[in-house]
Amino acid sequence: MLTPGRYFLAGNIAAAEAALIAGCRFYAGYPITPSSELMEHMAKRMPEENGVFIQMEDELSAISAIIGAAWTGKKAMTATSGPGFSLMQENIGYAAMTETPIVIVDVMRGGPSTGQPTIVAQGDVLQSRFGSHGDYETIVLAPNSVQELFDLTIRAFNLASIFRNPVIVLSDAELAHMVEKIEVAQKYDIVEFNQVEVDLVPSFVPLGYGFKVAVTGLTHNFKGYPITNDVKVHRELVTRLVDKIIKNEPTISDVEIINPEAETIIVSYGISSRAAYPIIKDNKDVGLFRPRTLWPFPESKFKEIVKGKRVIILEMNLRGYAIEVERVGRKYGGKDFETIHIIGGEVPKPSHIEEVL
Amino acid sequence: MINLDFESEKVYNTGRAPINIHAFKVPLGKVHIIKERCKECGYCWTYCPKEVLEKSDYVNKNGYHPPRIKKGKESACVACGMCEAICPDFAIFVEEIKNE
Amino acid sequence: MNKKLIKPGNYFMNGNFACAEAALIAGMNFYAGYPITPSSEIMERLSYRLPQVGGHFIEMEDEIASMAAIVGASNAGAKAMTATSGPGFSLMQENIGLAVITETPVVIVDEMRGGPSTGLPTRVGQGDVMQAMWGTHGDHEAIAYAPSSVQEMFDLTIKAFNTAEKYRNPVIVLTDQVIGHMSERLLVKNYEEYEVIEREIRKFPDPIGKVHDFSIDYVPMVIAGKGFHYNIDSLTHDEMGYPSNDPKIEEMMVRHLVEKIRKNEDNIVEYKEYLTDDAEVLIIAYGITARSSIEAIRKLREKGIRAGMLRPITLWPIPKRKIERLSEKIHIIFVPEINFGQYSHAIREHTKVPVKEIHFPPGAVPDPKIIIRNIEGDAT
Amino acid sequence: MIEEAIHPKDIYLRSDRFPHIWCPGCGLGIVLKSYVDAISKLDIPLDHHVLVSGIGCTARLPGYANVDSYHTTHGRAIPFATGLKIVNPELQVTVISGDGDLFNIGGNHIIHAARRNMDILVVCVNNFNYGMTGGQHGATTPEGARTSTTPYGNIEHSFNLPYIMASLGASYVARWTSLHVRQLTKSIMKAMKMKGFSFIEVISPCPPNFGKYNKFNDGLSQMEFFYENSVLDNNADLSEAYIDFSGKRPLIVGEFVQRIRPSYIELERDLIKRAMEEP
Amino acid sequence: MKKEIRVYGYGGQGIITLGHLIGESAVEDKKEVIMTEEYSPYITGGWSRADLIISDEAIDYPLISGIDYLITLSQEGLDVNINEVKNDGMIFLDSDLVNYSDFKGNFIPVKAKKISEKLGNPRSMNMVILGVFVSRTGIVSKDAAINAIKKRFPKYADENVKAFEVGFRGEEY
Amino acid sequence: MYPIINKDYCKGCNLCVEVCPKRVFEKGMEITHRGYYAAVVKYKEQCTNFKIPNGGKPLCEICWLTCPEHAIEFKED
Amino acid sequence: MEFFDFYRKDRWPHQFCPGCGLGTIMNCLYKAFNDLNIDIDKTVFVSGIGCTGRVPGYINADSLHTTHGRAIAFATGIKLSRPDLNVIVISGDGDLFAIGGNHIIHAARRNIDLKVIAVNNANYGLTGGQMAPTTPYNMITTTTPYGQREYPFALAELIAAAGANYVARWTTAHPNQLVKSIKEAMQTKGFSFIEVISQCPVNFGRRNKMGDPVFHLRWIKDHSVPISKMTFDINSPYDIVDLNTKGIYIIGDLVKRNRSPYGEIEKEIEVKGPQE
Repeated sequence: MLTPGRYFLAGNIAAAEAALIAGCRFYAGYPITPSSELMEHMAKRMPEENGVFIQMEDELSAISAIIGAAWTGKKAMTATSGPGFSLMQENIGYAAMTETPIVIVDVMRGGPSTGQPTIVAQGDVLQSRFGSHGDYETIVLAPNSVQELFDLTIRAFNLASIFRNPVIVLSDAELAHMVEKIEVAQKYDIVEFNQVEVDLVPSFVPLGYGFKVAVTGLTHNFKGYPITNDVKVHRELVTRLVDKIIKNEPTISDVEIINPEAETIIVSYGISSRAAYPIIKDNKDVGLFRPRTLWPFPESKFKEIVKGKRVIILEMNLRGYAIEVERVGRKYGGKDFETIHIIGGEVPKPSHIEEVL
Repeated sequence: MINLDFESEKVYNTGRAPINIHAFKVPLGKVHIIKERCKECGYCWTYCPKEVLEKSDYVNKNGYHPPRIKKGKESACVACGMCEAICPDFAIFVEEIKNE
Repeated sequence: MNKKLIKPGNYFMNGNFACAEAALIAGMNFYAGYPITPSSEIMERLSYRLPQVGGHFIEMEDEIASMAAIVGASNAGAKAMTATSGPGFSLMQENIGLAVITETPVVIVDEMRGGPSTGLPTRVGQGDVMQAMWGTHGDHEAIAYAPSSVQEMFDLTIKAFNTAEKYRNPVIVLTDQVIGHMSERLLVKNYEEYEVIEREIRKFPDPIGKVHDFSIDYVPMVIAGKGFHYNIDSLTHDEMGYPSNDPKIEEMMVRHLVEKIRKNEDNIVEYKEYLTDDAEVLIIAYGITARSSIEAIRKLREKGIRAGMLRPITLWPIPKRKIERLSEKIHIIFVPEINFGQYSHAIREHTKVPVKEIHFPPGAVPDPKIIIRNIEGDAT
Repeated sequence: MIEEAIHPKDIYLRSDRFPHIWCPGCGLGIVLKSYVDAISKLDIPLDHHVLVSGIGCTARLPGYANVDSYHTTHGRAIPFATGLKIVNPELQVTVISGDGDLFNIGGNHIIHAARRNMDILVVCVNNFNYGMTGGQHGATTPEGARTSTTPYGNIEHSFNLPYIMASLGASYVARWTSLHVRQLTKSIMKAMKMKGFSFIEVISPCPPNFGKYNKFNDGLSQMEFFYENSVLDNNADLSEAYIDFSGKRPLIVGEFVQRIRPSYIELERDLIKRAMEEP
Repeated sequence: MKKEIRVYGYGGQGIITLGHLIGESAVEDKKEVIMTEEYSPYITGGWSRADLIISDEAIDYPLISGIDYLITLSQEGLDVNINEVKNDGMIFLDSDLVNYSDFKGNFIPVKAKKISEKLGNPRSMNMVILGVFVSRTGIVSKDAAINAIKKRFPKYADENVKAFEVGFRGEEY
Repeated sequence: MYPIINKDYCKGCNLCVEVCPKRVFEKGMEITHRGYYAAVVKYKEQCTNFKIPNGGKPLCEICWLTCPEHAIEFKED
Repeated sequence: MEFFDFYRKDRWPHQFCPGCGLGTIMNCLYKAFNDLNIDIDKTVFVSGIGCTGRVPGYINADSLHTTHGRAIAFATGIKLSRPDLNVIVISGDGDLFAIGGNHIIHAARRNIDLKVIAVNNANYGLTGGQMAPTTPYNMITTTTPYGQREYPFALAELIAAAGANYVARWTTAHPNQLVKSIKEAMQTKGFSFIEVISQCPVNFGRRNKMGDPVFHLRWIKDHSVPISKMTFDINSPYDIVDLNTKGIYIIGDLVKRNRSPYGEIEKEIEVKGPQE
């Protein structure tokens, strides 16, 4: 594992190393540009750390395998990109339903369909929340630098262990291949399963220890037995699954706020948010609200600053996080909402924001 | 266009008559090289049964050395077509010279 | 018209059968599917009926293959359809993207059931509403119809085929388990009364000279085996269909895919209003929930609350102009849904009026009493 | 004697897109050559040829052939082709895709198409790894081989593609290397003329990825290996026809299966006829 | 007039078919009708039920709010649904399969299983019940019901109509 | 030791009647409370296990193995 | 171990249809486990969706009921991270071979130490009897009202070709042999696969004049031929394919071999490039 100190690493490698530090000992994946390097690095490093690496036959089986491994009490993760992420949707729902702690790194690329494998985009933001059918909640983290990708990957494992929920790290093609200086701290807080007790989250009972666990993706009662003819059981189960994330939103959500008093607030996340810093530095009238946790929406943090303000949303898609920002912003008295959409693989520049300002 | 007949192949394989070598004329081929398509994989000069081709000094716009005809082998080509068949880049083809 | 089609008249039929029969009237001649409760009956019906009208029916190995097969069939000139439900719809997402980027008209019937994951196979849900729009990665615009009766299931299936052909885009019929399994009176009109848009296929030699045209909304489709020799690509492609790495071309292509729907939104959007003329309270409901809401409105009016309802027939694109216009005179909007708040997110974008969500857990048809109780609490 | 000229096969190619994207020494160009050679010699109208592919290096091949071509999503080329073929049985649908596309992510579709005896020709170009994404291992990577995701040598067994296809009842099964150009061309022609599911595996060099990791410095040395180790055996026991690169086992090539039984299209036509006659 | 009907029993007894026939007959009678059905995921042995609303006006809310007529072919059907039956409601049941001695209500016991077996086809049990139902309630006409049966079972119309007639006449074999 | 049929479990499939080599079982005529005709043990003395005393292991067991409902048990005399 | 130590008594009686073969297979599973005295606490049962997918729900051990078709992939994850556990996949033909066909051939190729029991009832029973890839030629199901016109899978032969260590096929009409086969599979290292032909009288049988479970069982018995009596060479798969098409099931142990399981491949296999 990386010893504390300074390194010059690409985003994909940093994410892989962070996972190892967080205690990830099972990786299953399938190659896809631009996330392949993460897998290649894992192929080399996992055996060295006495972990398991397997390359599966497709993305469907990759996520299935990590859910299976997570049920034996291992911390497990996979990484993928656009089309692979679409294939994983069904089993993300399964992980949410069975409350399996897993981590998925989605390296966003241009879409739809096979689209542009090597260019950057942020088109999967709503997919990461709504992509699987039915009602569920995910925790989605969006780093904007390699250092943050490193830190948030560790946090992703911790959140997964605490809330027993799939956690998605939304990296992107730019971040994955960008090489930056990172600092590895002396010590990281690593949360093991059942270490932290949170309301509405039952304790995690792994397979293979004689507990006779019954796991099913069907609606199930507290024993794990499928109950498909009782509406009440379903109501209780799904309500709890949703509430355990929504009610804990203040503790999960993590944002960066600069110039909170400013009249105009830029809302941006991930790699596109880096365009905002030069502007804020020069201009104290413009503020930045950057969610590091995209989902659940950091409502408790956003409502404090949004009232009466002009909000500019900057992202690399044609329709995405803006709808959620507008929804919550309007609710708490935000005034004007404008969206800057940038697609085609160009990382937003400060000039894009200046035009609107 | 040819018609494929599975049966004829069998016949061909079983009963083969000796060839009258004097009745056959060795065909003569002309090699055309499209230099800008070449990627210097080396298949043509390796698998040419008559060893007609070799690597040249010319550098095309992508930085590869296309093949050339060896000195003194200008009329050695028998138009077997192996170089044409094995070239992955459609950069070489053979024309059979039909003059008597 | 083919004699084997359903005869005009009155029927007592469930939604799934109605959907299958409607597809035949719309000229569907290729179906690929995989059985999944509760949409299996569509497939079973078509396995019997489709060969009778000379169409092709195939049961594929999974939903991924079904979706890929109908995109393929449509590219060979067939009107193609598949039907599925929750988990199957999740599996189809990737190839819905393929249909979007290759501009292939197909129809997908998604019968929503309780989720997430395997969830409640035999019970109703409305949890796939956002998935229909956001399920596949990358930018695109979805078209989704939400029928709320068997009659509408029939009519909208035909319409879905027409819309798909008109805009060369996949169209989703987003229905739910109750509509699919509910039997109702169905009136089949004379065939002449149904508008069926036949596909415009480009004639060879090609007058346009390129496979796509990003400057206009509709280009007649190129199908296989006619001599065009074009490349159809799932990668970002230029107008000749060749893959390209140029960000400019990516932007042009995606803009074209999105704009061809957005520009024509007014032609696509459909909705129905109930007692909205003098309404102060507006309910926005779709599918089976709309029927509970009408019952609720009737009772609310008896109590003196002036309630009205807007029922979006096209969930996507959202009837935003209508919502904006209605928001001028009403005080509050209620959105009852069989999920934990999905469509309400989309509505909030287009109104300044407070939007209250009424959540129903998957599993049962919403009880009008709960809708009434929620509205009474806030409206008075 | 050397002069610039137009290649005789250019009319079957989208020559404006040349040179193609493949690396020097890649066998894909040879497969493309065999394909256009075959269609130029057959009496099937050029307009009836359709090429379908998935994702990968091989999947870019249809983009270079001047026929109707479809580049679909990863692994889904076969169901896409199934749809095309059922709707318009006149088409000669050929799927040319890589081993990763056809047998890893699309493994399910190919076994089902073979089971149905669907009337398509599948040419699987097997280069033992995922070339396009940087050389990861796949289901066909031989035991012990190194790739970017098997840095310690592959610990998985590999698929024996002709054996699987034969066990499913495919109508035509053959295996060639990209060195066997003429046999490959002939094989493609024969398969196109046959009814039912035809499968041709083409073993192909991948010098910058698979070759680099496994001490084959360039395409030539991999070709050299094929030249030295391949053995033609049409009646081989397929269960023994595994490939490894240790040199201990011969590389068995040949036309292994040719069987005639009604194809899906014929059976379906019969069914529709029966159904339409029913009152 | 609006009547709400529930048919309940084990999967495999023809519950959904019975519901469908009632609905089909109502359509023949030019009435508005809606039927929702539900069953456990198991084909036979699990419970299954069909709910119908027959009305002269358009029906908005598709579910039933109380039961005018309950047809039950399993004990569970009576135990679960007895509280929802309206005061003047009627309960049709097979007295061999359902024990109703602990309950109060307007019961119409039919030995449908025995009768259908004597007629030679145990599957026609639901036809016998349908016959009794039509004759006792009159909510749909007899002709409509017979037409519906013929439409539904073109091959086996005769024996099903026969079973229906037996039920309609209220005879006991 | 001889077989008995648990009427709470039996669903009347009659597979025991089919598979028993000694024809111990016979189709039943009585409806159980779940609506099935449970099979009955007609000739228990024909069963191969009939003479096995307490604690002995059943010999044939084919009915036990085949019964999908676990409705057949062996009882001591 | 008593029967109801192995199965969850609070969920009994199970909800399978009368005469369903799954109950027979459950008995055989219990008997094999009981005879071998396997520690049930160290055993995980994994299943997909379908009637058969519900079986692990009745077993009183760790059970994982997964999404449709992915049971093998889940099991792979469990086995790799906990190699000390016995991982048994019990699922239906539709689940394992239609939607999950890819995962099972890959697991067999890897020769990973899983025990797979595929219950082949020739249709999708849970959803109402649609055509499955195993439906014999010309049989009628709800989606093949004119008779099945695709060729069925030869499941066991395919898995043998994909590289499994132990492959067998039995039917519910051969419960004693099935017990023996399960025992054999449990003791084999590497991928073990048992196909069990089972009756589905309600969905498959009823449409093919075998509505009575007794008839269906008789049909299965009549259509199964022991492999010892076959006169052809089993190494040639073509003949087997043809027989399978005709709806004849070859029963017995098809393959018993000793390829090294996943993770234990001989280290000496080294790729030797010509440069060396």
